Amino acid sequence: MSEIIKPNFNIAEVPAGHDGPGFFATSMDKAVGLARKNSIWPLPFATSCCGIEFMAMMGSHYDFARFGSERLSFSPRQADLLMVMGTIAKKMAPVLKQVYEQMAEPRWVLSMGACASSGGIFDTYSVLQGIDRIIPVDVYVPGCPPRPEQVIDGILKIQDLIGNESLRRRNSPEYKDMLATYGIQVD
Amino acid sequence: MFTPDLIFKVVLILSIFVITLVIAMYSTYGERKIAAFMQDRLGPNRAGIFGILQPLADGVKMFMKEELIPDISNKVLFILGPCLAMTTALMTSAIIPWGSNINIAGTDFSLQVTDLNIGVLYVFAVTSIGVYGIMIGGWASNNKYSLLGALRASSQMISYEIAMGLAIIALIMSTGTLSLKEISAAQAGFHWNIFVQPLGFLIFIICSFAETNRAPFDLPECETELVGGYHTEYSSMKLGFYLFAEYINMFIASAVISTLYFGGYNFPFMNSIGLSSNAVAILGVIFLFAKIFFFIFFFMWVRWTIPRFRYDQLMRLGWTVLIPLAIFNILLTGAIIFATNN
Amino acid sequence: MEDTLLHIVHDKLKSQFGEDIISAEQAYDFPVYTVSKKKIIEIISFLYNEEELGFQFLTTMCGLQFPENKGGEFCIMYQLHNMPKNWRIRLKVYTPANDMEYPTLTGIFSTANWMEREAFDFYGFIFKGHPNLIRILNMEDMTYHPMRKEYPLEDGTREDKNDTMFGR
Amino acid sequence: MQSLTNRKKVVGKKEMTWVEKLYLPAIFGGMRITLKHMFSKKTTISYPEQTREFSQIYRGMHVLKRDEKGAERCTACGLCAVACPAEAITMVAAERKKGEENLYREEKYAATYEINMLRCIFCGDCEDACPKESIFLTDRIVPSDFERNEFVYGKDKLVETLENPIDVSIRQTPEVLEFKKNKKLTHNR
Amino acid sequence: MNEIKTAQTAVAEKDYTTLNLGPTHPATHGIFQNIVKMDGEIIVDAVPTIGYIHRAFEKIAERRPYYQITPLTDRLNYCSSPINNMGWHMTVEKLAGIEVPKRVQYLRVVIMELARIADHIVCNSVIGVDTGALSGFLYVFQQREHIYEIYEEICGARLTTNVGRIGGLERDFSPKCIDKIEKFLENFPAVIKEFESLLMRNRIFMDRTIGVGAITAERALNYGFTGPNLRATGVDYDVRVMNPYSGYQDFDFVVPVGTSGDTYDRFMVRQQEMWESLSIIRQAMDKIIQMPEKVFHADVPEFYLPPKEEVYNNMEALIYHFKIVMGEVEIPKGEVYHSVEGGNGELGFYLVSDGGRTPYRLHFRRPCFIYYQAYTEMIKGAMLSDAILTLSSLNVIAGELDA
Amino acid sequence: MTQFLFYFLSFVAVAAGLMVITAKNPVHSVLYLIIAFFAIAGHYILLNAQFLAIVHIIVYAGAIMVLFLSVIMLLNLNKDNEPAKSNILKLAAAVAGGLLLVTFTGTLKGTESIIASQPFDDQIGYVKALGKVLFNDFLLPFEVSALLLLSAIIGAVVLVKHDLK
Repeated sequence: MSEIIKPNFNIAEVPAGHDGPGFFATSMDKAVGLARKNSIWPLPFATSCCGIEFMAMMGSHYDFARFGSERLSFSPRQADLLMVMGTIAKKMAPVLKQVYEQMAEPRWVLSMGACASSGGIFDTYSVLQGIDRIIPVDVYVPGCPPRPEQVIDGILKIQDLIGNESLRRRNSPEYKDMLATYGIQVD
Repeated sequence: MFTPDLIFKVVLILSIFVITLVIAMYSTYGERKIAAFMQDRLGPNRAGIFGILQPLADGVKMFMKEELIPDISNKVLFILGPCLAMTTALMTSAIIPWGSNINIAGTDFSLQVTDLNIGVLYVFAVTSIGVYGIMIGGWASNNKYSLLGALRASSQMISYEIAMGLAIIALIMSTGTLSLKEISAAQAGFHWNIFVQPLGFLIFIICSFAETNRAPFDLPECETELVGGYHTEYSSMKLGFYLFAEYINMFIASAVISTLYFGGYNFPFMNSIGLSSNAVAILGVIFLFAKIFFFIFFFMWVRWTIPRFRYDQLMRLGWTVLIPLAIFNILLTGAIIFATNN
Repeated sequence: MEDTLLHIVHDKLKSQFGEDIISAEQAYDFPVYTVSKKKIIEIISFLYNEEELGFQFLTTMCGLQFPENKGGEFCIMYQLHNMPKNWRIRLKVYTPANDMEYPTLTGIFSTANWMEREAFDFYGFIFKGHPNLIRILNMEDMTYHPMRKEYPLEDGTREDKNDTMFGR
Repeated sequence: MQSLTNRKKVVGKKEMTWVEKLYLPAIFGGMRITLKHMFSKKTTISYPEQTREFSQIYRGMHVLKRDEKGAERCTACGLCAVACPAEAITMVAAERKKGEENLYREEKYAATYEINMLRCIFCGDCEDACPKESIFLTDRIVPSDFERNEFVYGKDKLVETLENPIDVSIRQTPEVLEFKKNKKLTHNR
Repeated sequence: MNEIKTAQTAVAEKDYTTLNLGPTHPATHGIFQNIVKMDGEIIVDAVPTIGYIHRAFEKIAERRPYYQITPLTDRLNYCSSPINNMGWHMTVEKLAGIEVPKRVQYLRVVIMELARIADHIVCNSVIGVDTGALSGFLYVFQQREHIYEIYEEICGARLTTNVGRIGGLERDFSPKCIDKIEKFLENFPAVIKEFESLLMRNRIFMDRTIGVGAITAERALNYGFTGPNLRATGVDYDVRVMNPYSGYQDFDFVVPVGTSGDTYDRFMVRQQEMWESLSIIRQAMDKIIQMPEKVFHADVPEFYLPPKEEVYNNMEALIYHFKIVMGEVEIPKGEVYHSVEGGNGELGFYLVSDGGRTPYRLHFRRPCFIYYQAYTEMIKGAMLSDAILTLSSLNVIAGELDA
Repeated sequence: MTQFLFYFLSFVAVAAGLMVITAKNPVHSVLYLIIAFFAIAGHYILLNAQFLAIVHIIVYAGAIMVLFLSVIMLLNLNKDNEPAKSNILKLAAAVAGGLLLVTFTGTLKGTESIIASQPFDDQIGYVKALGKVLFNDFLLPFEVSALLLLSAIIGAVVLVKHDLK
């Protein structure tokens, strides 16, 4: 145990639940983290343009499979990473939240593109201004749509996050509090 | 009590078990790599060198994932489903002759866990109950997609079992035995059954695709229609069991195909190159595994090439094409046996 | 008598419906006819069935709003197409703000179904006889018709912009 | 329905020959193709290690240019903010004080200049709108990050550094480049 | 409620299974919901719900100057953004009476046809994926990457291109870009042939698609179908031929049509259209090469941004520049409708202008929105797998559906 | 060992059989029935009738019960929604069951002497022995039943073909 590893990224101004005991990894944690980060099964929540760019990312030129992530799991139970790609309208928001709630822990969320992250050019009555209003987001990828390179950058960031996460984090009160701020029930 | 025979059997069972699991594990890796290569991609290459640790990563991840059992589902059956799938997948390996006898310190040991005099039927029985894992799991999930997957699985398996059985009957007619050991031994050298039963082989391999739920017969779990099919609601290692069972099934099906039609552990000129019997046995094992790997590759190759059937087309293919063909094959075999015996 | 599409159709309509054809003009490459609301279905089915005209394809329809045009604040635009002759015309039907009822066109064109639902959703037009007149794009529980000019576009919850100096 | 054009050509032959009805020839044909690909050269570009060639006019992260003397070109006219369809640009203008001539080219400059990269859709309209050749998009990509506050890029991230100027000359149209070569040409006439 | 239902009553009432296809079902690529009532695997009824990515395009368009609507149109049918961009530019040009030189028209044709190929690639390969043949998808997607490379050389973006301006393009094709187009024209036929031989005459694929999701020409017209989906029913309606724009009348190409309007016909029509597009690009490139270089926009200083250097030095240019960017260009009053042949059919822009800074009303005729309502009718009586194939062969793009 | 197995299997078979009729959920009933079949297959193996055991599993557990299960699943009888039966129905069921019991006991009583008189042959369950008996002593019934099965298969094929327009 003992050995405490500081995450190698900037965790300034993180919301509650992103820090605390959750971010210190033991060597067991590291081994599991290593496994987890190399086997991210994404759930592509593709609503619009970014979904097409995601296809490009699955394509031969970028080959998402290199990260062990080509096995898309459309069932939220089996997915590790919720990739939200494209505009989330207010009509869609409850669905997205439900999908997130159905996912098994540990789960991560990547918000791809301007629309998902902030609403983008669609500052309109019908569009949710960023999915972080309803679910916690781990990594944002800017761009409209982002190039596959950017998405891969985002995935690498997610991998960093996963690799450094403690196994206890998901049970910690901080994490539960964080979910509670989004109104998500944890049992 | 601990006779050498018993010790050998235990060692054999354990090693078969381990080998089966390892092969199933690396089949997942192989599948992803082969798919990648067929699609001009690289495939997993980040976990370990060339991504060789990918299955381990997947396994550890799945073990550590949260178990979700839907509230309304039947818990016992929900857990029983994947267990059954896994058990039935592993059961067949008991009667496959992995090699000819091996001689250790003057005693002959058979590289087969048990030689049933009705081995072929045993294979058949195990496959026929293999569907319960899927059905129970799909039903217990209490999810409509799962249920549809389960229903598709059951009707598909039953339909194709008939054609498969009829194909085997023709094979049995020409070999004259139900024991896998004897069938293997009869194919010594290059007298493989494929040359005797080409049509039967074709039917059998098509049916094995259906029985293992592999493309183009992967209807019970086809992603674009049923999300995840029967395992939609499963997470964690229970899902792992299902996925694993599929690969074990594929491995066993390849082993059975190799044994029944491709000479099993026999290889050409095995008796004329003048090696010791132990060397031949070991070479035989290697050849058997080479054949098995080829068929696993073949399964994957087909999967990544052709589209899948529709439910009714699949049934139609089974009932109106394969079954009549299989019956015709029986008649043909019978006629040939009749003609050659006279 | 000129021989353009504008006149051919206008003459036919005028002889059939008289006063209900309020005006006709050429807007770029489209003849535009303003017609009265009470005869709109008859006019369109006449255009559909008449042998020479045969406007049997509804290209599109949409609602419009002209708050300054008193007595005709709202308008629906129908765009018809005669494919074999490649004739296209546009019909406009104005209505005052206190009377948003229109007869439905779904009896003639199946495609009008969703278009009318969209117009209902956006502007609040009521299509009498429509099989399923509910909101199509927006949420069911929305209380207003967002495309009307008086409602704002913005979500209103956006925090990351400062409009003071740009006049946006 | 009669033909609308004289260019009609019916495609989609649906009758199968008996060979096609056998399933197997097409399946083997397909398998031949996939096997061929198995041994062909892989097109994958392993991204973090290798980078795919970006077009030089790629619309990526913005840069605020300095002029030849190292002074910031931006004069905080606000045209880019107006032109931005996502309304992602915000700025605060300030008067240039004495002694700052080497810092800012014009009398007015942007005291703060912020682009919300999460809003930005990289359409390039700001680049088109800028009359001072100050803001340009570049072929660098905006990195992803964990927090949304990180994405409001201020002048610290946008203005090019003196040591490391960013070449954007290729982004301008041939017309501009031509114009720069020959000042006598006037626009379009 | 204590509902007791015996097996007999269940059968008598035809206890249908209700299945919720979407909004996150993998086959609904975009996002829309279908509540499907099924008898076994046969679909009895379906209730579509759309609007899950409604973004209020038409409302935004009333608040943005004309040139800022181009990025919006990108996001309509994002598989073929450039066609939308060009369609919008041509609409404004029609309203403002701008004549665009022939060379610009041809450059636009090249871009639009590339976009059409990209669009059809997505649709057809996704049909392949939905039938379970994944490899073909990856083969043709490699070529789509090359189309993206070409876009990138033209405008600097891959998917949402925002290419061109009102009055022309923002820059000429660079020599590198022309090289890439030539290379694409050279390589693409082999790949598409390979794709065809993977699927087109494969009996499994044919069985899956022939007779699936069929619609008659009459019903299709009544439902307002356009584009490949209408052509699959045998009606050769193509905006490029009927109302030529951007110099399409100068090109020689055929309009492929199907016979019965089923999935196989749609697949074949799209496949053939890719070949036609290739031939159009070839013809256009040949024409462009013979024309004087460096003409890439119309001579309209009041609409087309002046070069930067001039803005800095020339008062007149500066005024134009500010006017254009602020959106204060003089747009005539009036209403105009212009349509282009988009990836999925007639993409129309109905624009009402009151002479102001922004459009008074802009209505998009979105082909997907119009033909998707026929989906219910098309899948009734079909099986679940058919419904999914029909959906992918209709190529419903959520961005265009919900706008 | 054999005796212990016998009792164990018998217990399983009887218990599962009871569960079949007492389980509320039809799916559970079917699953218990499958367990009962397996127990009976175990008995066959104890009697050295491996062939019969396997065929029993293939036919009953592997095919018929799968069909049962899928039909029950398809009818969506998965809730505990078994309707309350009337008393007359229950009485009729009891009478029928009792009659069946009487018939069975009667049959068993008659066969007792036959089983005892035959010497036990450990090859009796083997395929070869079975084949010899079938093809020598019971050739005609065997062929007739084979013909029946064949016609059933052909009938099934024809039924499927019927869908093809």
